[in-house]
Amino acid sequence: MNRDGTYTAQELMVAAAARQIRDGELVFVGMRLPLLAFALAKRTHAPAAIGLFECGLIRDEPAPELLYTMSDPPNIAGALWSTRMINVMALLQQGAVQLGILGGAELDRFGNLNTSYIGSREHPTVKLPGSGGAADIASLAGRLLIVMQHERRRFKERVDYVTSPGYGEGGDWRQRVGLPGGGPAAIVTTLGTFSFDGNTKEAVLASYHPGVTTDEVRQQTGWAIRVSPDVHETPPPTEEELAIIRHNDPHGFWTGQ
Amino acid sequence: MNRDGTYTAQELMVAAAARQIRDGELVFVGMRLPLLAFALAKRTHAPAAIGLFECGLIRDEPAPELLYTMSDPPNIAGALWSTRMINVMALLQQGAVQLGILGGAELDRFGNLNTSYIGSREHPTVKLPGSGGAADIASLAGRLLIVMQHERRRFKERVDYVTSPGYGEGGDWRQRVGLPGGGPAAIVTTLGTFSFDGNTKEAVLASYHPGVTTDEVRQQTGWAIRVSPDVHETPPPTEEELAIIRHNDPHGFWTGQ
Amino acid sequence: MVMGKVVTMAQAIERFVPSGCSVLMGAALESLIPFAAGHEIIRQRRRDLTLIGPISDILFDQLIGAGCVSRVIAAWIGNVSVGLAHNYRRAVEAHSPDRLVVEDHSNFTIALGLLAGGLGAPFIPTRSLLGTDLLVGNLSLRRSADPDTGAPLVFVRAINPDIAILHVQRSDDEGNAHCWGNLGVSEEGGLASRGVVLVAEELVSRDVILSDPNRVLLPSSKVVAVVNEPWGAHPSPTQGCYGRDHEFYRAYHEASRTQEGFQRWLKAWVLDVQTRTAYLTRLGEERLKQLKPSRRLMAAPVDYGY
Amino acid sequence: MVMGKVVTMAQAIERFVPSGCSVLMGAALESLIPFAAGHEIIRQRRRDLTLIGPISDILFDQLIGAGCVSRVIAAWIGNVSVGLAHNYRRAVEAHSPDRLVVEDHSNFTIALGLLAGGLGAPFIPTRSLLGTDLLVGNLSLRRSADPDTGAPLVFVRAINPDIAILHVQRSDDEGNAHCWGNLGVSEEGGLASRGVVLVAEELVSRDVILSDPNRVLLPSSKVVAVVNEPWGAHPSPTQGCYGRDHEFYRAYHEASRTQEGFQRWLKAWVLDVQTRTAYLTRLGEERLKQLKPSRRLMAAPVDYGY
Repeated sequence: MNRDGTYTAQELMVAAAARQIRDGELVFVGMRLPLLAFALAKRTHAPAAIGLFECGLIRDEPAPELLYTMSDPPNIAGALWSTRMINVMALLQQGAVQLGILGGAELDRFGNLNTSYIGSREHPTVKLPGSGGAADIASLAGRLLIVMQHERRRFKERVDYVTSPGYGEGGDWRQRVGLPGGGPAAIVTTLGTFSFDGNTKEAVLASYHPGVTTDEVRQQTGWAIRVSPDVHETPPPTEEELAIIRHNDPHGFWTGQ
Repeated sequence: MNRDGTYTAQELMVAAAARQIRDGELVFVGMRLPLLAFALAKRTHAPAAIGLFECGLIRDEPAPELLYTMSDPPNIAGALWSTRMINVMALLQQGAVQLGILGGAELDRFGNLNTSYIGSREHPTVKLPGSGGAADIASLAGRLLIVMQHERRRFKERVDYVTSPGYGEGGDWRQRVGLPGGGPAAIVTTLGTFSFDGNTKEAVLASYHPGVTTDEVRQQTGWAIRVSPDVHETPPPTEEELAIIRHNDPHGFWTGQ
Repeated sequence: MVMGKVVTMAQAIERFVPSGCSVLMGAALESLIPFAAGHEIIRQRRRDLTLIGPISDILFDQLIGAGCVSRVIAAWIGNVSVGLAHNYRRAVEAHSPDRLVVEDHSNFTIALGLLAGGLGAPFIPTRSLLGTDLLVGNLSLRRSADPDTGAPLVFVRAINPDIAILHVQRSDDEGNAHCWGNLGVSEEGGLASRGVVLVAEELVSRDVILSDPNRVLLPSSKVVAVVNEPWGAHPSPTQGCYGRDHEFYRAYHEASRTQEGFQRWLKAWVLDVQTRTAYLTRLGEERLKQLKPSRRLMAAPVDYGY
Repeated sequence: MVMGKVVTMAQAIERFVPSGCSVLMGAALESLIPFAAGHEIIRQRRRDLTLIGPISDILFDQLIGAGCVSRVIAAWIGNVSVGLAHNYRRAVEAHSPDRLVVEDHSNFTIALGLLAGGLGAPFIPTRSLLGTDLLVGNLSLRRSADPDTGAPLVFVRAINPDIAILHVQRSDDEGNAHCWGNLGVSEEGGLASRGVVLVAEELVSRDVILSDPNRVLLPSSKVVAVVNEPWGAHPSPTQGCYGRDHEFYRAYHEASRTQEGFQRWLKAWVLDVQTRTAYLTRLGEERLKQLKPSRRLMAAPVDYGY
């Protein structure tokens, strides 16, 4: 995936994801790339961002060690609050959390995510782990940022099962069903980034990563994608961003090949 | 009130109330006489009784000092649990609390208590403090023990306002309105003790205190009371009981004249 | 982190407790009552406040008597160790000094209302209070039924105060705080409120608080102001700092029997003492010394190491 | 107090985890997972269990693979740092070794279900999951509406497990216990359950626990058994005691790819090690040493004195 030897696709994704985090925001942070994106944003343009973890944690400083799970002891020590899961979920349902970051196994054109069943629920070909807190974050966060592997089998016209709601069938679906959260704002993939049409709520290609063509993105996407009129190349990670990412993931456990 | 110089009516009430507490029970304890009754029961026949306080406390040993309020520091230190109020109320609604003890300003023949408004709610002649946790204890505890001053103006045919529900209008009223708790089991007053009729749920005079006649009780009660066929004199506090009560209330702050 | 949350009590009340707002105080029942804040609210002549709390041990009575309050949402208002609350009675019985709207709750329903408010849930159902007169004319306690079983229920509507004023033992300058001892509805109340003013016995470094993240009361993102006010909860107790001044409650009860008596008390203990320091001077060294702990009772050590 | 709650793990499982019951485990998510208890459940050949938990980091997968489980009520079942749960997949996709009923939740809805169960409330409403497929065929998540506003809601029905198995750092012999670090739904889960089995790293005196009543996890009246089992949560972490054994999870992932591979793993790590002591011997001193904390991080002192 590393197209020019200077950085990996994962490093580019982390940098692109970090730019979606605004200073001072409460961010519902996941593991892996989202956590590295949060750590990068903290060290660059969003020093006042605060991270929430569904196990019941709030931190304003990323843990000093690489985490394998959010409950790892280095993530607890030095937290602003280590409380009951229900309390951080409560902040989410209050509308106090501006941004949530999620990955997924399947995604569709309206940003719906499936992490539950490939195939039918009754007779699945693959049973995926399930929601965890993802469906809550997608339901309740002010904005949703989706970070995932871009493959045709994953980017489908319609997901088999809606675990984490995007814009459902598009348009005003979220208001109709009563979801309070704002829904997906952006998708960062291994090939490019997407924003969402303000009216139809359909994913629109906003940028392609260096060395990737829009045709390549089309080929890896299971629906006829719309391309933004001002589609452009994704700005590559800066030297500073790469240094911070590699400091936080020294052996490339999450961002290596 | 002290009729023979050897003990006060309050001391007798504490002793009579303590006998209602069974060993091993979870007891929702109030302040003043109920707390002294709990302390007495712990030292005599109910060493395994556990006390709950609505501020968010559970204790299996009475505080080492006289309490003016349940939140006094001596009541917190050495508690089994000092938690959020909601958690002790949760145990109550779960049905885990076998006995609650309450006082009141007004009581009626079905054991309903008023601690809110004397006169009408719109134009009360006296605004009383209100429920606190009393209405919850009366709604949810397995059994309710009522301890109060016996005066005609307080013992009314019908209370002006039902703060803490007894048996409402009697019979199966509690089931009809959906209250899970068992309702009043006994009343201990300055003149005698009452039990409740199993069917009509009306208060029935079970015993009169030494030196008190049933006529006296009638005169001080605002409705035509029923008297139990085996009505008897309330057993006076034993020397041991008095010694414990006076140890816990050395200056008679709650049990003196 | 938003910096500079540390302000004086006068600044905190001026900025965050405007006339007409709803204020949660006394969340820890008879302990940690923010009397210093309440007295500053009186000095700044706030009006038309809605006071919210499970019970109030004389603080609400003082604010009502001073004419700051138009509505109370509470389960109990009085003088716990002594008796009734005279100003509260005058307001409800004689509309003096002002008419007062009372929304009667039980401790459980007010706790459930705050829990729902904090959870961002519209209501929480309970079986408590069924058949009682508390359900009469309290729109936040709705008679309903379980859609699955048909069983009668009370739906307790969410309560979201504009501001919560909470007294704690120690806080850093961002509002990361430790509170221990009696908790009551401090956590639910803080989470349910749109903002929180913390009144801390002690200002400490961030490291002290973050050394024990399980002890933290609520997220500092909720905290809009931190006031360092030692003895700020007197005459109520603060575990590990000072005990309850029972005599102060008894004296207040006597003094407030009449409107005039209350006005004299108010002048002596609130209006004529512009700062907490002046209040403490009036109390006197000797009295403060008597309220200080006679023994230390240290919590067993806890190691967060890895 | 009920005395004599201290029993061996074998006794605790024999008495309090019968076949057919519902068991809450993994309440603190990836930490404090009661693996020692789970392995004893497997050795005692329990069947037809309902497993309840927000997420499960391989423990549920082990019980499913061993044929102990007929139903899971959970938000996520897998291997957090490595990937999917192979036994869980085989059970759902191929009904091997047994057919498995899955009640899909989100972390928030399972927490709300346990909160409701603990509160003695029939349900708690939420706006989460509206429009999702989790509402399809999960009877504990009921589509409904706010009777006051008509707004769509999900009523999360109360969850009351028969037994909760919770790992804690220290407990006394009556089940008064301190738990710190990551909490998850430990408190809600314990309160919602009909009984609680505590697995403690350390047995301590009553005085140690009562010195810090705010740190106590839940009322000891809920506790039916206390098991003293050091390292009982391995390979999951226990704050202040040992870290997470990441390699163990990776190795399990590889070993459990096939039914046969899992059976070999099960024999090696569960069936052939009748006690936790034998399990630890198999792990080896060196490995345990590497998981022990390299630094102490003590919580700031707290004084409950008066």
